[in-house]
Amino acid sequence: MKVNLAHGSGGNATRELISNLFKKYFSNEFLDRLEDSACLPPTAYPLAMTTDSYVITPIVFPGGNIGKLAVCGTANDLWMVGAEPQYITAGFILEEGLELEVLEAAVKTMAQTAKEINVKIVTGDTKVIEGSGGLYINTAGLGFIKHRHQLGAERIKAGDSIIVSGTLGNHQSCIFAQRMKIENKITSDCACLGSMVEALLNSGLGLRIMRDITRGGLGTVLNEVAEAGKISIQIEEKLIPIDPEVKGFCDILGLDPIYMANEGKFMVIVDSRDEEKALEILRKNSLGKMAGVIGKVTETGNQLVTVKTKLGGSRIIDVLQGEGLPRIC
Amino acid sequence: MKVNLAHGSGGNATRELISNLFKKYFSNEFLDRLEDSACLPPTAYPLAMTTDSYVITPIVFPGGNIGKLAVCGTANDLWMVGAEPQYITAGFILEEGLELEVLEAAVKTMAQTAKEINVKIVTGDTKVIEGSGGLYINTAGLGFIKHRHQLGAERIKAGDSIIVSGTLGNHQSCIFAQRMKIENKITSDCACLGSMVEALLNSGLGLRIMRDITRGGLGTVLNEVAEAGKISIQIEEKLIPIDPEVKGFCDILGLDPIYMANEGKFMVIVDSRDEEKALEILRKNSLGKMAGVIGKVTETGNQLVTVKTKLGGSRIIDVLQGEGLPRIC
Amino acid sequence: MCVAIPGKVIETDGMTGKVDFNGNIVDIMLGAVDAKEGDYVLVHAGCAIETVQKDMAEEIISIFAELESITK
Amino acid sequence: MCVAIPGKVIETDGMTGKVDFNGNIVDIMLGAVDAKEGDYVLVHAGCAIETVQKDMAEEIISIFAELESITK
Amino acid sequence: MNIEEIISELKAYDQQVNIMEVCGTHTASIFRHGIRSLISDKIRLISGPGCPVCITPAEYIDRAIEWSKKPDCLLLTFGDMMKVAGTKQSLSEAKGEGAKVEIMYSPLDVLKRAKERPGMTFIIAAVGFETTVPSYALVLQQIIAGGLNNVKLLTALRRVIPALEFVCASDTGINGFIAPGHVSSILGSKAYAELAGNYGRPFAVAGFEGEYILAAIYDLVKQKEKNKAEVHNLYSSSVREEGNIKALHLIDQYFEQGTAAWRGLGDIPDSGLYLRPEYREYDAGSFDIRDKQVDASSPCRCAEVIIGRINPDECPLFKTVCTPTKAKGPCMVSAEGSCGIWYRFSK
Amino acid sequence: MNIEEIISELKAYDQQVNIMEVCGTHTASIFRHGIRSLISDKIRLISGPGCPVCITPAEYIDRAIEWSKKPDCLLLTFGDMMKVAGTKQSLSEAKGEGAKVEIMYSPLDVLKRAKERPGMTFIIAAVGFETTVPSYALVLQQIIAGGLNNVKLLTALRRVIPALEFVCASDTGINGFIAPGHVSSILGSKAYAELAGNYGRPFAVAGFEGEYILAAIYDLVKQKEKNKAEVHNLYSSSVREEGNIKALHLIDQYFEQGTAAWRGLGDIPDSGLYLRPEYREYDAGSFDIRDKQVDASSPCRCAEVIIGRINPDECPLFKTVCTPTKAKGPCMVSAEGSCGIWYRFSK
Ligand code: SF4
Ligand code: SF4
Ligand SMILES: [Mg+2]
Ligand SMILES: [Mg+2]
Ligand SMILES: [Mg+2]
Ligand SMILES: [Mg+2]
Ligand SMILES: [Mg+2]
Ligand SMILES: [Mg+2]
Ligand SMILES: [Mg+2]
Ligand SMILES: [Mg+2]
Ligand SMILES: [Mg+2]
Ligand SMILES: [Mg+2]
Repeated sequence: MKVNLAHGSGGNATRELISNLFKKYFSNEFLDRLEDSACLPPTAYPLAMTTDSYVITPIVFPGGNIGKLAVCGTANDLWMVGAEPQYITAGFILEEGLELEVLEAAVKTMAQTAKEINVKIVTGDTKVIEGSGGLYINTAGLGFIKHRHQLGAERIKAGDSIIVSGTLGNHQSCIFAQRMKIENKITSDCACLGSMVEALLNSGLGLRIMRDITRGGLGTVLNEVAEAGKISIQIEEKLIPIDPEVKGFCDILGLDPIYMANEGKFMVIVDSRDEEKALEILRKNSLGKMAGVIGKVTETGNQLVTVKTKLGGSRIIDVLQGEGLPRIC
Repeated sequence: MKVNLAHGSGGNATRELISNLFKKYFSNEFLDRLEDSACLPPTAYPLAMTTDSYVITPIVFPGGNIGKLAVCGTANDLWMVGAEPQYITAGFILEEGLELEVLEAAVKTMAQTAKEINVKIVTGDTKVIEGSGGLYINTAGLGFIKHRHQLGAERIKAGDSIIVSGTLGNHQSCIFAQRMKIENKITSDCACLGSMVEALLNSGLGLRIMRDITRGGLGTVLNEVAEAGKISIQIEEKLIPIDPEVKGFCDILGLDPIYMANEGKFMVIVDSRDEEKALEILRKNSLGKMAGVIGKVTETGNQLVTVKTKLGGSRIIDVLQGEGLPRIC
Repeated sequence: MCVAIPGKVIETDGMTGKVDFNGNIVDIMLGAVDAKEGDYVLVHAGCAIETVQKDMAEEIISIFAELESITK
Repeated sequence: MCVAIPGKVIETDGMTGKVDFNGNIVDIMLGAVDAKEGDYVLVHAGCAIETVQKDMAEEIISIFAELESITK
Repeated sequence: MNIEEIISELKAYDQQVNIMEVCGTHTASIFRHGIRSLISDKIRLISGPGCPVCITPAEYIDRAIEWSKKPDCLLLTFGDMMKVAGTKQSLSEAKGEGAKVEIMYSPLDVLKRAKERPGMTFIIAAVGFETTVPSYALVLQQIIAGGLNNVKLLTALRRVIPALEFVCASDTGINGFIAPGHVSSILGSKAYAELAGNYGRPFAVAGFEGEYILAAIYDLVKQKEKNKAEVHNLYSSSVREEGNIKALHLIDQYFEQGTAAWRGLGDIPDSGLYLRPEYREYDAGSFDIRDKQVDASSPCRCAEVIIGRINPDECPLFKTVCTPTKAKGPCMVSAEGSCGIWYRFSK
Repeated sequence: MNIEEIISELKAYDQQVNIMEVCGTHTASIFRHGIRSLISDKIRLISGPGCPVCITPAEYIDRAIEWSKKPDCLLLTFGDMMKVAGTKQSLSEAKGEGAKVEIMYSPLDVLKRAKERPGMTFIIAAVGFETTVPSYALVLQQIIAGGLNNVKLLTALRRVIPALEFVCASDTGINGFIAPGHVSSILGSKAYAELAGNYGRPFAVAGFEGEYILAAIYDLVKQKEKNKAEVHNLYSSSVREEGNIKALHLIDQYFEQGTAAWRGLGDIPDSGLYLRPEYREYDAGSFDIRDKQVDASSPCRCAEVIIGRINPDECPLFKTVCTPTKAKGPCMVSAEGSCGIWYRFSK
């Protein structure tokens, strides 16, 4: 069966969708009341709030689907500020013609992923628009900040080490390959980063700042961090972890892994004295096997990100310009 | 200038959009940090969380625009459970080709509306999809529940009075008229309901439950309330407030005001002994001038909503079936 | 579904025109009726199908008055 | 932008075929080269434009070795 | 008499009477005003073949879909048709696959668009009874006047009288008819005289307000009591005895009668209106559309609903598997269809 | 010698040398590998007319847009062309208004689609240098073999040698050329011999890895020192002296030379490749496209950038008002354009 405008009417069809799908999979004591808002117990912790919309094509891809992204992505943003994700809201925008099975698969994955990380989806909304079977999901997340004191751009010092948690470019390569029908075995790295992050936060190491490396890629994130911390950064090209297959994919399309999107990678700046311990913690985790130090905070004030190339040259890395889309000719 | 895919890349164009538009209008101490999540202070109150996506066409309409809706709608859902709206997240999905001026107007209105109700937009996200200039906004809201003890479906008793805060059908009539190019002077009722709701909550009256009457209309809301409270309801057709122009519009298209969407109306069930006082409070407010009692809770258990027609007949009101779209032939 | 209420012709060139239903003004084909400005018309699918001869509220009252005699 | 790395022909019917770039397999027009399975080709805009005669890494080493003599 | 007296008399009525309201808008009005709750259970109100969508054969939908999938063709339809099943799919499903289908609010919409896009062929899905036919005639007049050669009509236009005759001949126990309001504006109250005489059934022409319907029921009950079979026009504000001559002339100018298929009922002679030979170039292939059942094994009882043999709630699928969101038959799909109206207004 | 020795010699180099890299991929590689940081400031690397998008006249874009707006026509283009300004708008802007423009990844894409949609005419925006021309030749071959009559090529195909001759003749002080890698695979290293001789400029053919570029720079610096003007092929793995005979034959089979307009430069004789008369039915009107300036008052200095008279950062608009997201000239739009590359890789 396919989605039609009635599913977004607010009436019977919407209610059926809610009870047969959303309530069925997301069910919890807060959501099940189906009130205008979810009513949640008080907490003593400071709060973290974030939102992201997920508009990925294809909806299902090797390594995940839009539903997994929608939970991991928002949870990751909470973890990055030292918060523990608690509650998620889910706003679905469905294009007419969407197969209900596709929606159900996404919803099911959202529920599973949320369960794995102990997060509750407490309220939602569904709208239907004209179109041709697309699916867009917005999630907003609420987290309790348990570790905020450890993190902040102002804590970064010259000499600190820049660590990435794994290989770069897998997600975007996977998605582009799907769209362009290039055969390969690259899977998206889409994952929840909580176990790695919490291990770091609980380690007592000298952490400075964390950022998940999503749209805009490492280059953009490093520039944002340089700006926020008023520091400069130098990384080394040969230290950037990248799968050979991803490298090959980038070569075909002229893409630069430094600007490619990931969905299960983050960078963390640590006191250089703690870099080995931090790496050890990350590599103990199955998601962090390829974690590595890629560079250093070089100085404060200048806000420049540079990379030492394999030939020993140096170039400046700015934020991503344009679309980050492949061109072939 | 028009939106293009680069605006959603996460790179430079996205950052420009954030600083020239979102940060410019929404600026506050939480948003301005532009971290993965907004970090917010702790509170002792229980929390309320809600989300809605706004996909309205046309984006600008008499009485408001999508930005006003996106703030009012989400704030209203918080007020309905007795919460005071505090923070809002904003997820923008832009279709390629959208005029940046249109986006800016919506963002400006969001900022103004949020300011009027003392809410902060603390974090956001922007995605760009292929399309033809559409704009979709998701907002999620966080509120502090200060009056929860007064509200709950389980508090409803036979004999309680059903009140609506004003005329029905104005929003949907306005929107349909715009789409179908029917000339009239109907404006959307799009509004934040906080002042009326807070006056009621602070009045000490015997309140039972509140619901904003949006998609699905009064018929759907009453059925939901009947279900949640395990009660029956009888309303009187001639008591339902409706503007003559809206009535005329419904007659043209064969629409039933009972199922039409509003964006600034709510229904509240009160102890019948307090109905006059409740009406007085509502009518004192410029948004509540046309508030009226439309019926009663008749019995518990049956969960049936009936309306006494103008001729004295009786019919059952179910939730909205189908799309609520006009047909002409 | 037919539009149960008649609309008032506020502008016409004989073939098309604007018809007002309680303040809602719609472009209507008028070629199937002889209606001038100020006339009331029944409208169906964007087309006026008949001019209304007298007020419906009055008509209802008079039908009730006559029913006894009609059905005798 | 040209694809800087050569790909290996893993399937061909003379006109088109599949070319493998480090595990990424792409449909490529092969009509402008004489390439058989196992050959390496340079690809541009979906078309193989030349067969690669020898390993580029080796070539780079040999260029450096020869540079003194070439530029003499 | 006044309305209270009529209601109290109808409420207390103790004879069995079966009254058919022919028009979907009457059916909706009966529910909306709670008319059944105001009258005796002995007076049974039965919904007739008054929904143009419900009686349109599946093959018509197929042909409309064919057009909508052709390059540079766009099909314009009233909203109700979108979800009605053809033999393979509905227009809505076809649209989901990329077919070019748009909802029109008035056939007039097409004129401006056709002028703006001369490379696109616009097909109007022209369904309806005599009430709607003048619209199409006027649009055609303007198409011809404007020299537009990129608009065509795919017609499934039906005449009410032959359908009523079919119902009368089927002898489903109807004692009287509430004649359709707006169809009567076009045809005139005289149109029912022959049927009334031939089959001995009274007709009352009524408007759409609840008061009209109560008056019509009262009239028909009384006529039955007195063994009368007259046509009473209770809606003379809008219905003349001779009908709307100008509109009838328009219809006659562009359309001619012919055999037509009614979904579930099969062919009824003279029940269709087709473009006259001199306007055939504007026809999109409307002539040979017959009624093959969508799914012969389907237990949908639409045909019996349409002729009033059963009420929708007597169909075993009603409300169980057949609902407006998952309709099994066209009567459930259309906002004017009996099953859909019964569903929405009852619980 | 090894790479360290070359780098240290180039770093210490104290003579002024101007080297032009002709190919956009070389330009990008120079930035990506930080080559400038490895060599002396005296060695100036100048980007040549190596971006097929940058040199395509605005009128070509206009014609492409025209096609994309015709009913039942769809324009296929490489992504870079989308944002380049025509005289009135870009393809991207036209698409925003409903024009049918799609990005292709390979010209091969068109074949399957054209078969599936015989009612749609597919226009391939065929731009490129000799490297890309064999693709179009092969596609055309298959179009003809498959009997497809709904695909056409709108060509803006250019030959590199006449452009290099234009640069040499303009005497912009270039001391040597890094010859384009893949163009050389097609043309063969011999193609530069005449230019080298006539203008006394050395050429080094190089691959795209940083090492090749360093080797080429070293080669050219040394040739200049020794007053040589030879063609050295440092990329013999992929470039034969005689080029790719099969590809050259393919080009020759379907295309012939003719005068062509280069954006900002005007007409250059023999610099274009056009479909031969026997294949004209597949041409979408590529012959009379001239170069009228988009906006004569624009201070965009693309033309000077393209022939290497100035580096992008010498244009007063560079980075101030001209950025990749708000490009003033085509060199900033294309991922291969000098200005765009300079912008992305410098801060
Ligand atoms: S309820 Fe459904 S299946 Fe039964 S007659 Fe009505 S439309 Fe047909
Ligand atoms: S910077 Fe912009 S305006 Fe200047 S030459 Fe380059 S493209 Fe033209
Ligand atoms: Mg609500
Ligand atoms: Mg976020
Ligand atoms: Mg995120
Ligand atoms: Mg909602
Ligand atoms: Mg879409
Ligand atoms: Mg993030
Ligand atoms: Mg909500
Ligand atoms: Mg809401
Ligand atoms: Mg985001
Ligand atoms: Mg859209």
